[in-house]
Amino acid sequence: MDEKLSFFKDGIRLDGRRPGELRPVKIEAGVLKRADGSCYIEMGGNKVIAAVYGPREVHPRHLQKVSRAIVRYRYNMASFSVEERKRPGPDRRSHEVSKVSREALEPVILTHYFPRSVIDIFVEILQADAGTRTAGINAASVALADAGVPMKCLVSSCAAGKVDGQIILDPMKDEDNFGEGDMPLAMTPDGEVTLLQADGRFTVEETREALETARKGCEQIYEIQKKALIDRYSRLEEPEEEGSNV
Amino acid sequence: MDEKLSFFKDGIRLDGRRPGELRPVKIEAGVLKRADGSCYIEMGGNKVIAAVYGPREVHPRHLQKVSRAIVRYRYNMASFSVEERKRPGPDRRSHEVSKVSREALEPVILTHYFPRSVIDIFVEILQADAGTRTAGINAASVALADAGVPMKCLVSSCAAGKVDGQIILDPMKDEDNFGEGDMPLAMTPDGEVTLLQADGRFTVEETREALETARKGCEQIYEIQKKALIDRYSRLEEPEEEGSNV
Amino acid sequence: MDEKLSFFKDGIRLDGRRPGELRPVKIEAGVLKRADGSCYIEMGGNKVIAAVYGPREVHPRHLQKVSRAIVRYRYNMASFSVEERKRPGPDRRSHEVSKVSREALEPVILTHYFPRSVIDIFVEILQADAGTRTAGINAASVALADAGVPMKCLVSSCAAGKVDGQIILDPMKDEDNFGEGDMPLAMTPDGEVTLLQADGRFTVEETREALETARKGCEQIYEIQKKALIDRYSRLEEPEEEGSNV
Amino acid sequence: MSNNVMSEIKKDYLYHLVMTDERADGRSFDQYREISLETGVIKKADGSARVRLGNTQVLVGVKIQPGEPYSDSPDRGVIITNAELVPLASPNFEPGPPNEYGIELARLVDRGVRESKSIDLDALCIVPGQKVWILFIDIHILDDCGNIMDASSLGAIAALMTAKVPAEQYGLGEDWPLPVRDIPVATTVVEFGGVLMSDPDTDEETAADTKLTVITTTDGFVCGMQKRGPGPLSMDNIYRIVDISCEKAKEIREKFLDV
Amino acid sequence: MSNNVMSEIKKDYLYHLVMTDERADGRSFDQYREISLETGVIKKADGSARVRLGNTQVLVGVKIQPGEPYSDSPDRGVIITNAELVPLASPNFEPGPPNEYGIELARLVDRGVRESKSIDLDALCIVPGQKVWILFIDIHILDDCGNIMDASSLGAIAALMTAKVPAEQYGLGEDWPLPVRDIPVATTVVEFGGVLMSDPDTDEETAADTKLTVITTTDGFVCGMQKRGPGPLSMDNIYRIVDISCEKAKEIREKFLDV
Amino acid sequence: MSNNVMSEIKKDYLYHLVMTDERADGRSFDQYREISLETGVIKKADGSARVRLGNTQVLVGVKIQPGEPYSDSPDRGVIITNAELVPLASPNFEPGPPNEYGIELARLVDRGVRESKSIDLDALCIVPGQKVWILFIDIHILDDCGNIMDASSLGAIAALMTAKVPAEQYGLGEDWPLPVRDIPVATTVVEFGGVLMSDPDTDEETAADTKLTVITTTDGFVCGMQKRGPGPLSMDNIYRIVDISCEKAKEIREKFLDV
Repeated sequence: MDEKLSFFKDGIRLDGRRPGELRPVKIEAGVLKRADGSCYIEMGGNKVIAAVYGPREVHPRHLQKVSRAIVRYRYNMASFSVEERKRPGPDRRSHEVSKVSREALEPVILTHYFPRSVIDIFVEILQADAGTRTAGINAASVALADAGVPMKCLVSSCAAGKVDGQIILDPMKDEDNFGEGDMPLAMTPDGEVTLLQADGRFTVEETREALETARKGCEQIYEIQKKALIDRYSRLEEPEEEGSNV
Repeated sequence: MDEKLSFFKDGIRLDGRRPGELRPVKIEAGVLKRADGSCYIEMGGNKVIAAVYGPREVHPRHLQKVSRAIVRYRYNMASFSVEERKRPGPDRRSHEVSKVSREALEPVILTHYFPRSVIDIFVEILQADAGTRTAGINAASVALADAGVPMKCLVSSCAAGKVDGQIILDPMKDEDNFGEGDMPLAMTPDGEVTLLQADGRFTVEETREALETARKGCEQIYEIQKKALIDRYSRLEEPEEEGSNV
Repeated sequence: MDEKLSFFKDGIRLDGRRPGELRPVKIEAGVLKRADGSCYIEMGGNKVIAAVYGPREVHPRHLQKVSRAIVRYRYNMASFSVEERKRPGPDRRSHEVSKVSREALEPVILTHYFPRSVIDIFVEILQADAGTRTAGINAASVALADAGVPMKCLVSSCAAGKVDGQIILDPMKDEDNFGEGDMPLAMTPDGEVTLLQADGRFTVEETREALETARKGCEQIYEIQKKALIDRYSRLEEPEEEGSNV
Repeated sequence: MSNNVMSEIKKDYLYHLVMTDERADGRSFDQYREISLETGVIKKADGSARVRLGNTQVLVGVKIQPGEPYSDSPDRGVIITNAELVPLASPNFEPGPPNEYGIELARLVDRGVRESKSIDLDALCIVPGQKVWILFIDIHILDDCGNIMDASSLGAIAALMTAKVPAEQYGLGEDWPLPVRDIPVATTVVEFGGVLMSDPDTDEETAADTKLTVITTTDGFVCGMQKRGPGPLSMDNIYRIVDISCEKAKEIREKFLDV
Repeated sequence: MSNNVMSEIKKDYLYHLVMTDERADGRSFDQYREISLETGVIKKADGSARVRLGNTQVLVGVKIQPGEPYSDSPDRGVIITNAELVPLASPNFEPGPPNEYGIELARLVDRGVRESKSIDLDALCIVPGQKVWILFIDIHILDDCGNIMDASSLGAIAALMTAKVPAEQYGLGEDWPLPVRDIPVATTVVEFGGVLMSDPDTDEETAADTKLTVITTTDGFVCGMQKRGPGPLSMDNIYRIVDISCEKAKEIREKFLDV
Repeated sequence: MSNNVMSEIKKDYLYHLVMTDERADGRSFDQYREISLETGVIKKADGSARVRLGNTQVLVGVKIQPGEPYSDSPDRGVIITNAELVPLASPNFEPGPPNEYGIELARLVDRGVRESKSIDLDALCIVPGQKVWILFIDIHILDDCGNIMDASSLGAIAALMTAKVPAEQYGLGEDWPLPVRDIPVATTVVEFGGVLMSDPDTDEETAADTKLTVITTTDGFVCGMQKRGPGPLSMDNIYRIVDISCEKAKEIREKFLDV
């Protein structure tokens, strides 16, 4: 993108948002039958589905912990989720994303309730549009609740970015690719940070501003997560239909 | 191959066979010392060797079944067995062939006699010439008998094909590559089908004709398999020679 | 290298050595904190570090031997150790070197003292300059002693080579690449050979001469190994300093 | 253990239902679960389809990119089909490269497309011997509640029928719709307790250990068959399954693929 | 089991020390262990550095070779960073390809170099679209006694600062020093028992299950951050750690990197 | 356990035989088992040989294809040797890529061919720097009843001696016989109970834990040696084995390789 190109027009971003505004977020819990818990999320152009299995037996056995459940997190991009077809299977980036995402959720899971077991979290990126790791964490957090895994609280995640020297909330693809910085954050409702990454160039002052901006985004997402879970439980009351058209 | 080229000349195939005729088949049981059972087969230009080990202990342990033996089947092509050198090791095709071949033999093996154990079947394609999977199953079936593995009956396997709109038995390389369809079948002597695959274009009527044609091929192979086992047992009576020429 | 180019000038080799002379050797024991035993060696341009862990528990379990410890040896070249960057991880050559190096040390380790356990030897080639396997064995032998692993004796290793029809000791890179033969040897102080490899073209007579030449090299290296261990134990008496400069 | 016990009990239950001409979810033996099909669901893909078959969910994405032809067919496009049985979709799936079940599924879908000559590979040549369009058909299983084979096959052809060749992006002229010449449909039948059941759900798949999948073309040719699972089938049942499959494929094709 | 018991006892011990404002080795909370840095230690590499951070030892080698550019940046050099956590360096490391810890370490070092724009990738183009210099940064951990992150980052930038582009060897003119435009330094802080400790050793890393690594540029920009480990951090502590890190990075840069 | 007991009993038995100058199968200490050699057994290969050494069976196939030379020898053909110790051949072999035993075997056979300068690699250049003949020597073990090393080495050279360069198939002129300039032969001796035994069978290999393989050229040069197994050898025994090996290799060469 040319240096000349600006990321703002009259203070409004290329996709029509204000600096501190999230992209549209849609969350639905309980979208899969086989999984113990599941959640589908759309954040801007991201389409992500998360499933939780467990607590269940650990294989291989030597990974068991005597005093708590282990948590596994597998972030995986579908081959067709990105511009150029991605080879199936994990790459270095997805290993790192899986690690930091797991660490973003572990602090809120009451793992000591389930010694010797595993809680498996699977996140599939069906369509990617900047911010897949935060979308994944948001979905996984709801899927854990949907699975009935005991948690201290939900975790909500959102990034701040820097474009044209200004801090913005929830960068979209072009802002992420051609901007000056990206700072994904995950936190609990009471403000404990469970994921923090940054790359780009931020002054110390901008770092603080970006953290505050991302925090506000997380707070908004928290409300949407809660609503999705309420919807889920009200739906559970309704009878399920089953039929055939062939 | 040009459209003009015909697969028949005066009703006779390019290699001199009639439509319903098998290629020459040679089967010898008990060709390996280390294996518990073994068999060498030539079907046309195919040269295939099969070995059976077991019932024996399962490693890794978690694959054990408490009520029966598991069966493993490994179809492997030698690097030099095909026109262009093949990279050693399994590819997607060989994984699929191994799966359907295992399923072709499992129904006749009395696996419940040997809980917690494994019966390993290894099939090496030394030279390939269309029909390696059927040759492998024929050899494996005899090798199982040679190993003394309790079976309900033998399994015999043969393909039918379609060339120039006509159903033929046991396609050779050119008929397979340039023909209109291939349909490998495996069955027991009493007509239970244990393997069925097809690709190409068959009308429903041709499908039935191909199945009948392949069935007749299996019946002929069954006779050759039985003869190989009788030869094997009569040879077992004779003293083995051991010597040296250096 | 051109046929015309000679490996000798007035009986002296390209790097100034006489035919039966070793390159400078520097050995230091106890260079790592985490490992149970360790050793750093420089042999000519080779820079090699060895570490020993164990005897310790074996994982995976099925590798355990009921009557003795198993020995594992992992020879690994750093990516930057050679002229053209090496892809990380083992290749076929390093698998073979690991095997013969392990077999060079196993005969002197009293493995039956430690049933069901493992002694792990890790050798990292930081800079390679012909003779890395012999340097690795020399370092590993000292690291085993440093770790307190019970051994019958040390093992010392050195290669002989053949250039311009003459047997030489401890070939350096050009002598190895462009010479007529290489013969690495490892032996105990009482002359038992624990590693022997050769490639090139040696008459039977030259084979004997090369073996004798390599034997003499091993004897010299043995003295340097002993000295390094004596230094190590005298250093152990001294107090260790610990400080900070930031 | 308890798994074994449960599966025995389920099997008994299904068997008793069959004796009274019933299936657990009330369907008739040749009836499919409710099918829903959405196309164009993934904007980043050149073609895509989401299939629901009862609770089974499958997402298929098609990507079309320029690449090198195979040396034995230098003037023809390439089809590469892959299936990811991701552990999200079933407790029985494990992370890692496709195992034999995933490979078999992908190869069967691939054979359906290939053997029906559905795609005109000659039309996918860009520079003979050098550059052709590569068609990646990626099958992503989301929820395995039985019969992912038929769902995947349906998703694949639907994604192909709605796919565009993204020529513009590569400076190769205007985008054009991928030409699809035939519409292969796979249908799967299990034999259990002496009856033949179409579109098995998870429990039925487990109880009946053998399936026969038949793929048919628009003109009613059989272009692929595969027996799956370690049980035998009689010739008569094979004949009957071929007949049922032809009929069911026709229904599905007409109802969901606008033909 | 005994491992668990030992680690609990160690944790208690460290906790009691913290209560009396102490660390096990006598350092103040923001004090680094003794650092030593040697460059040019591997002649076969185009740049190299050996870092000692207390007993922690890390060797970094830089190799520079011509190769193909990425298709989305055809006129720019390529940086490839890899970390080998070889089993020689710690009983916790296992043979095999890098696990998530090795990958995270390599990617963090890589991001520091990349995001600080330390290397002028445009200057590493040889023939646009065809041939560029590939920079391999290989991190080899030799002894993990804690905080291999800071040691690796320091080793990487030191190796780059002393690296030469081996142009002559490839017939591409004279060798020239790799141009380094910024000096990113990573510093790591753990929170434990309510205090923030810089440069954790092995026991401190184990006891405090969360670290925050901050990478800063010569001008004091934050060019990378990463929380590592499964514990939470408060916003206030993040702010404090950013401040500590900036200061420590400046000290290290001035003392060891001649700035 | 029972395996251990059995192997101890076998070892004792063999040891007692040695004391009375005997081997289990009645051979003298330097006697080989019966050798049979068939060439041209695989039509799809450009050269092939099946070796029987007692009950040991090995099949070697040679494939010759055009390909790219190594960058450090742009005008020379390439030899790639691989050994598959497939699980069909022994209960001790496992599926998967070659382990260290398979790799050692392949590399030893390869060194014999290479170091004896048996193949004129210069003659295998097609277009300097661009295209050369690649020689694939693939060793397929069929039945491991001991000493697969000597059998593989014999099979490899026999396959090479009967191989044709398939030039016509690639439009590169007429087929021509692969020029073989030397005939390296590998012979293996074990030391057990104070005696040296040639051509060990499975039990002898297990009992005597060290082997020495010596590869010699037609002119009697030693072109390869490798001690295999975790036991020591005295210098004197090495000298004696070299002498035995030279003699045995000559016998095998004359009898089976028409020299």
